[in-house]
Amino acid sequence: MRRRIGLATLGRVYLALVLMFLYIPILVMAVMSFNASQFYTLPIDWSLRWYEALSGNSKLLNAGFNSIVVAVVTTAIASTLGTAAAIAFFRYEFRGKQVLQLLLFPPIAIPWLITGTAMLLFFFWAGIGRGLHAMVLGHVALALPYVIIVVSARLKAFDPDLEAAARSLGASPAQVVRHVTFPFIAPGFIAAALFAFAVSFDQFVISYFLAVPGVSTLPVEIYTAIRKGFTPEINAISTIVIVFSMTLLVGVARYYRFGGER
Amino acid sequence: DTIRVLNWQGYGTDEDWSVEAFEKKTGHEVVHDYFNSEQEMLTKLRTNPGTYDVVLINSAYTPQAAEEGLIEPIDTSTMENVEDLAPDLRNSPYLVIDGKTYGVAWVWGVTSYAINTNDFETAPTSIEELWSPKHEGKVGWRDDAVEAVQIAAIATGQKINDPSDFDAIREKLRALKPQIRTFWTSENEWNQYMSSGEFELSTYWSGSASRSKNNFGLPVEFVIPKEGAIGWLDGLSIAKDAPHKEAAKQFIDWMIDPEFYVKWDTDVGAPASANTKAIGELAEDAFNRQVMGKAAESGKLQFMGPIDDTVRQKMLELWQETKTYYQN
Amino acid sequence: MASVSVRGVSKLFGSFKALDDISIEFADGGFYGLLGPSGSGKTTLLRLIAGFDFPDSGEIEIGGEPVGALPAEKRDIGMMFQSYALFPNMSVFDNVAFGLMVRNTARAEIVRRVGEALELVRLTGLDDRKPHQLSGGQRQRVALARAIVFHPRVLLLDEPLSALDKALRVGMQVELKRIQREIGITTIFVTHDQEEALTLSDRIGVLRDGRLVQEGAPKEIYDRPESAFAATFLGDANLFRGRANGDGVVLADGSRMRTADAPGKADEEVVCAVRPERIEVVPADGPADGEGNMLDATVSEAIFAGNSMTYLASWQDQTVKVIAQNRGAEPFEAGARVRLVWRPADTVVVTP
Amino acid sequence: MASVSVRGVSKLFGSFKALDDISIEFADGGFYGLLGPSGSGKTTLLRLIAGFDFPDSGEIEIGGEPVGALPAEKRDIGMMFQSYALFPNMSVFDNVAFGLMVRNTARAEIVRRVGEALELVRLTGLDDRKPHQLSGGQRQRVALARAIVFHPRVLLLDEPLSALDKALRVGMQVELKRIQREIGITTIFVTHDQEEALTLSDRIGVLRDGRLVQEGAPKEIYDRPESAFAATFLGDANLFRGRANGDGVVLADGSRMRTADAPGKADEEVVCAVRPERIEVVPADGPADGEGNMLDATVSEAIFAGNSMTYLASWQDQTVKVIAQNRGAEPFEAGARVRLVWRPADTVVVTP
Amino acid sequence: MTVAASTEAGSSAKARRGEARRIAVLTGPAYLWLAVTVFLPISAMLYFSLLSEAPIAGRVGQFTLENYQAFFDKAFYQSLMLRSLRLGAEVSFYCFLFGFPCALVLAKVVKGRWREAMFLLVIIPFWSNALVRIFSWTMVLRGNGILEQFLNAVIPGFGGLDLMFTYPAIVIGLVHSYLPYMILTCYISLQAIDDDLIEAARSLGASRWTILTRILLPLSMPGIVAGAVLIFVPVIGSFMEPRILGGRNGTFIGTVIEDQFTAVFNWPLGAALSFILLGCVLIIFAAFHPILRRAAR
Ligand SMILES: Nc1ncnc2c1ncn2[C@@H]1O[C@H](COP(=O)(O)OP(=O)(O)OP(=O)(O)O)[C@@H](O)[C@H]1O
Ligand SMILES: Nc1ncnc2c1ncn2[C@@H]1O[C@H](COP(=O)(O)OP(=O)(O)OP(=O)(O)O)[C@@H](O)[C@H]1O
Ligand SMILES: [Mg+2]
Ligand SMILES: [Mg+2]
Repeated sequence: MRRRIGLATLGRVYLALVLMFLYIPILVMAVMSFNASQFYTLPIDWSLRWYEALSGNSKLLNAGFNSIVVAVVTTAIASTLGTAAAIAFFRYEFRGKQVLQLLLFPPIAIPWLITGTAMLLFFFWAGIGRGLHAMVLGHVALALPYVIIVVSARLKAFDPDLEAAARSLGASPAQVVRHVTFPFIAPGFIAAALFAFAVSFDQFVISYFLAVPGVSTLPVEIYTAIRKGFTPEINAISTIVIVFSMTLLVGVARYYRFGGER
Repeated sequence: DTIRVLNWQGYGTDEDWSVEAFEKKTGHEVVHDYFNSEQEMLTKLRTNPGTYDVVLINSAYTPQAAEEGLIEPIDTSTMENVEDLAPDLRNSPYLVIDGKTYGVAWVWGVTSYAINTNDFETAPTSIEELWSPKHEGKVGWRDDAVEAVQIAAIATGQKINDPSDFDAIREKLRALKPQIRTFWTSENEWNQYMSSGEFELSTYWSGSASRSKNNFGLPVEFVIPKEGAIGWLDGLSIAKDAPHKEAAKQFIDWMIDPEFYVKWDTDVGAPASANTKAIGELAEDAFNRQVMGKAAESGKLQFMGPIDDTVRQKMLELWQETKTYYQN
Repeated sequence: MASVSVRGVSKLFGSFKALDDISIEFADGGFYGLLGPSGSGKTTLLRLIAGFDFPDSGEIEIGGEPVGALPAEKRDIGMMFQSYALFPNMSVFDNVAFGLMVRNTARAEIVRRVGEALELVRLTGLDDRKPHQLSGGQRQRVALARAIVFHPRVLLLDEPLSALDKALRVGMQVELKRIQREIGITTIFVTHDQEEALTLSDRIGVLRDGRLVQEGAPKEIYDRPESAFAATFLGDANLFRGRANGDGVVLADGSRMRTADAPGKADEEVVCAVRPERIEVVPADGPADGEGNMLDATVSEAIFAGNSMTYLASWQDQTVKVIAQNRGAEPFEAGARVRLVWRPADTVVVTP
Repeated sequence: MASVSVRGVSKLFGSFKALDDISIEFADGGFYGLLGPSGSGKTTLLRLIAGFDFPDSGEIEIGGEPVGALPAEKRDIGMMFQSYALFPNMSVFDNVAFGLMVRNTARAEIVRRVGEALELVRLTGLDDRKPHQLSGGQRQRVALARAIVFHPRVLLLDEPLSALDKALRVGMQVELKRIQREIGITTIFVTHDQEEALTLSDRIGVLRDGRLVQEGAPKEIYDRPESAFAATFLGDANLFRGRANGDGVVLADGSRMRTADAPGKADEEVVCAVRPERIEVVPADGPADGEGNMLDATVSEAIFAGNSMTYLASWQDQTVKVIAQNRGAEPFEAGARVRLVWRPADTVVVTP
Repeated sequence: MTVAASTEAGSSAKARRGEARRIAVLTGPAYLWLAVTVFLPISAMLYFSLLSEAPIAGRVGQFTLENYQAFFDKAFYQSLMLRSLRLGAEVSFYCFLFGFPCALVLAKVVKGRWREAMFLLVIIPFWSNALVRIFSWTMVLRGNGILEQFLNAVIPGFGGLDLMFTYPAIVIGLVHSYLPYMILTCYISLQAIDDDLIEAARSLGASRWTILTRILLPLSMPGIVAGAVLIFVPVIGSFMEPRILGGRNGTFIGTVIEDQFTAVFNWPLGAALSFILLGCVLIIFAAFHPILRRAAR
């Protein structure tokens, strides 16, 4: 009901421009997947050749499937553990808290390459070995700082009295979280989960070190494919992934509001 | 059995038709795992003992792998095609250590540069072409310390495996500053840059150049300059405690089989085979038969050998320093 | 359902002493009013009892058991927050149902009891609204309903009715008292409404700067305030300074005033308090009653306040406040010379 | 500084009509009290005037100019929110200074005026606290100081003193009124405190369910309520139903009651209202005054309320409320037979 | 936070223990996980960084500080470090500059279903492969690429930009990759700001700009800081984007560290360089800590 149509409209236009910026490479990627030329030369020679090639490429498809599985599991674990830790940081004041918060930096500050090498060595030494399980182990660790930092940022705006109120009504700590704290941090949680998913789904380095031959993920396939030839097949599968996730998320959004109330 | 091969992706061993043919012939299946750098390959061998059967190792690294116990000596007596390998390659001191064969010579190639024939009327003959002001901002260069230093070593007339005058190399590399368009890291990238006209000429590998030409139809020609070029030899080795040694040996044997090689080189594009019989079966005008053959004879090639860790570190630092210098 | 004992409790915020060695007993099933100026520590005390904060020293017992280690959710206390603290993501119904839900009450029972509670606070029909769609007073009532619906053993109400209009407030007071009686919940409530405190409470505690200054039955505190502060804070009071003299006080101008109880040692400085409604305004030539206390003054202001008139009368350099019920008689006007009359029994000696 | 005219304003929330064709004039420099039950639309009206929401129909003028297109920040209106809406990131000082800062007031001037404002609301010394470190009443006072410190031309106060104790509230009322007089700010304030509304306001408007039911000077509304609602909402009232008859009313039991004004057409059903404090309780055998109205009743409850006693007396099947000032005389006890007496002039005919 | 702060002082020993248990239950799993998968392996790396050679495959390294010394001896390491820090700061800043208004519009202007839809649209590009995205950028940015063609179509005679293989190209690519972080973290903070506060500020006469700088920015500071951390930290260690988009201008500390691992087998030096990088990050955050703490309250 704002009367100031001017500024609001300007804002929407701006939003649209930013989205355009975000989608430039995505569009290029999608368009190129329909270009017959292997080296993305222009003008475009429309063709479905790379989709055909893709349908026969079980390796890439399997890798895509693995990626989704690993990313979903990672997201579930990382967002749960990370949110729990963020809530503890919000609720309690205790010795060592700052140290714990500082410890979130190494996983994001040290290049993944080094973390990956270190993980490989350590997992080998500890008998954890490689494989999808090892990837999940690694991905969760990388996603945790994102989740904790993002959820904490949201919690800064939370009124502790709401938790107090719920407790006075007899809610157990778990119930407080479930009915009061969580609904408030839901937007942060969702953002964190999306981050976690993205971190895992797009994670190359760690996966690369932790993949066993024959069982790899999409990014690993893409990276290793580079040497041979970065075929638009990869554009094709990336396009499919994007379209798929768009439909999925838009479907979810229809039935679930996570922009918060108000 | 299912054998596990560790190699660069798209480097011969994983050609679908070849794997199929091998399976039909021997009943063994082939699974691949890939690496993106030699260091990675070594790391994978170290951390996965008993996983791999066949591994491709640049002969410059074979002694190190052998010394670390990552690979096993190979009894080549049962391999049919070994006899046809060029003797100097087969008995390269990098592959045969203390009389034991740690790697079977597979293919060899040259690192030098390739040109976009559209930009040249006549092919250049000198390595100095890379430094020519004519190509300012149009030169491609691989972002690899050892290769960069070695090319500069050739341009300054030094030994590639242990250059003596690093200052000269530094100067030579710094002089490249105006020339370089960008660095490339993979064959695919190279092809893209070439096809989109970013490069007029660029450092490259002989085998890849023939792939670019044959497989992708790019207007590319490989140059072996008169000052010399870097030669390299890739061998196939058997990993320590390989689970399927026999099958591995059969696979290596298949890899040096002329039947495989001729198809690989003509249909896809390949480096030069170490198997003289295989080279002989190529078409008369094949690059690997003509140019490479001559290059091999001319003695212009300096083969890559093991590089001392301290020298390697020095090369890397020099290169990193140079790259820092390149920046505006 | 449970008594609450607060024993020597202090609470610091940094170096600021919000509560200072407070001890009170809240009897089982009692209705306890907590009064005090803004910032005197009322909310802080309730938070300690509820278990959201912990005292820096002292102990709290509920139902005879120390609760130092008992987390808030196990104390079975219903607290209504001054800021309401309604759950923004839940509807009115869900807010009220929360305490029942976490106790695993059957759905039908929840519906019934929430319905009752909403009826009690006159919000039937707003079940599905979210808190941000409610008016201030409606929010407050939701908070109240939420705190009482699950029949806690102790009920802490922080200004439960402050945002309500008079009519609604009185209605709520009656309901509150009824429920409290029926279920016997020990109730401690903070209020700034004098009348509310006096009419509802069994006992009243008056806080000031984190200390308990007086505690007792409403009438006791009202009629016999111990301190000038208590006298002026709970109800109005005119204070007269003078020196003790026998059963009375000698004021500055030499006139004598008789007091309810003999004021301390002779010649000691004392203060006595007289409630404005105990003073009668009569015309200046009205009859002088030898027994009563009496001052001649001038009306400086006459203020209409609905059911009563408030007169400010000047006597010496002091202003005396008098409240006269509006019975329709012609009020005195500003400037009128009047005589103020009251009984010695209404003159209470207090600490300054 | 500026008058405010509200003309035929309506406001819908979904299908719910929060304001229904409201028209009021707020005179320049006036002090206007807005009353009404919880949820009647008071806050909504203030929000429309402040410019946070826009009416679905009708118009608002400030200082004679329509403000439909004027954004809130250009209206120069100080608004105090019912929920305070203090900036949580700013100290008390910065909160109060905000309105001055955005007006580019010189630093020294800001310090001076904020200091004054904080003194006014008795918060000197808390300058550096953040809102979450304040008690409820302290927060409310910060909100008040913030709204007035920059001397807006119109001041909208939504229950500005509800969280304050009596003493502080009275102090604030005086200050508020003083400032408002000095600067002449047109002030519209919402309150639930009857006395506050009656003593402070120049005029009062009473809202009910989004409609303006009566508007006028306090004494006018109090003495001559137009409707039963207005009578009971502002102050207390006993309602008697009967049939018009000459200059009076005949009640159900056949007794006559004389009214202030003649009640409409003969034999029409009418309601008349009598304020409890206008009724005198006398012993059952008290003198019968032929002029006055009179009922014989039984005290059913006698409630102590500080400066007064409240009696509930049963008469027929109706309960009559009477307020008697506490003058120390022995009160009547429950069960006593009494006579209730009041003047015809205090019997006001109202619409039901 | 006051609740928690005061809890410390007075709670009885038992309540304290209960609290310690809850903290352990809540933070334990996450940190246990991190310990096993990151801290222990990284500690091994830290140990390697103090050796002359990585002690694997039968080699033995001597204890040495040489690897750290190298950073201080070789000026180019330091200049690369500065360059990386600058890149991190610039990318964070641009992300904030472009992302914050976007988050603001999302949180305060767009309503209802649209908001959810936009929110998702922001995150989805994230799910495509980073390398593929960067390659797409090369097609957009390169000479006579999509961008130049577009500009020339819109403004005839616009000419060439030649952005490819320049520092700005790296910044564009990185800003694109990390913009969603900033938008989302700012959004979740902005969305939690009560509209009442904005209205209060408006009634006090605050212009849009004042509301932005005095209310919205300070109150969303936790989100901004979180976003900046999540951008700054990975960007200074990034190597892929600079390599591909920067060409010969693409050398940063991240690429140098990568080289130590992939090109030469000098893990100790690579590890030492990354710990120096980590050290820089920590020093920077320590230096800004008072400001960040105040801002993020
Ligand atoms: N956003 C909304 N959506 C739906 N209904 C609303 C909304 N805001 C207010 N209302 C309703 O409009 C009516 C008027 O609300 P308003 O806040 O003006 O009441 P009020 O007179 O200020 O009451 P109180 O004294 O309790 O503060 C109430 O019944 C309320 O429930
Ligand atoms: N977190 C805090 N930090 C510092 N001081 C605080 C904090 N919380 C409360 N205080 C101070 O403690 C004192 C008591 O606060 P409390 O909330 O108990 O007052 P109150 O009696 O409830 O007042 P009100 O009637 O205004 O609500 C106040 O002076 C307040 O400023
Ligand atoms: Mg309080
Ligand atoms: Mg309201």
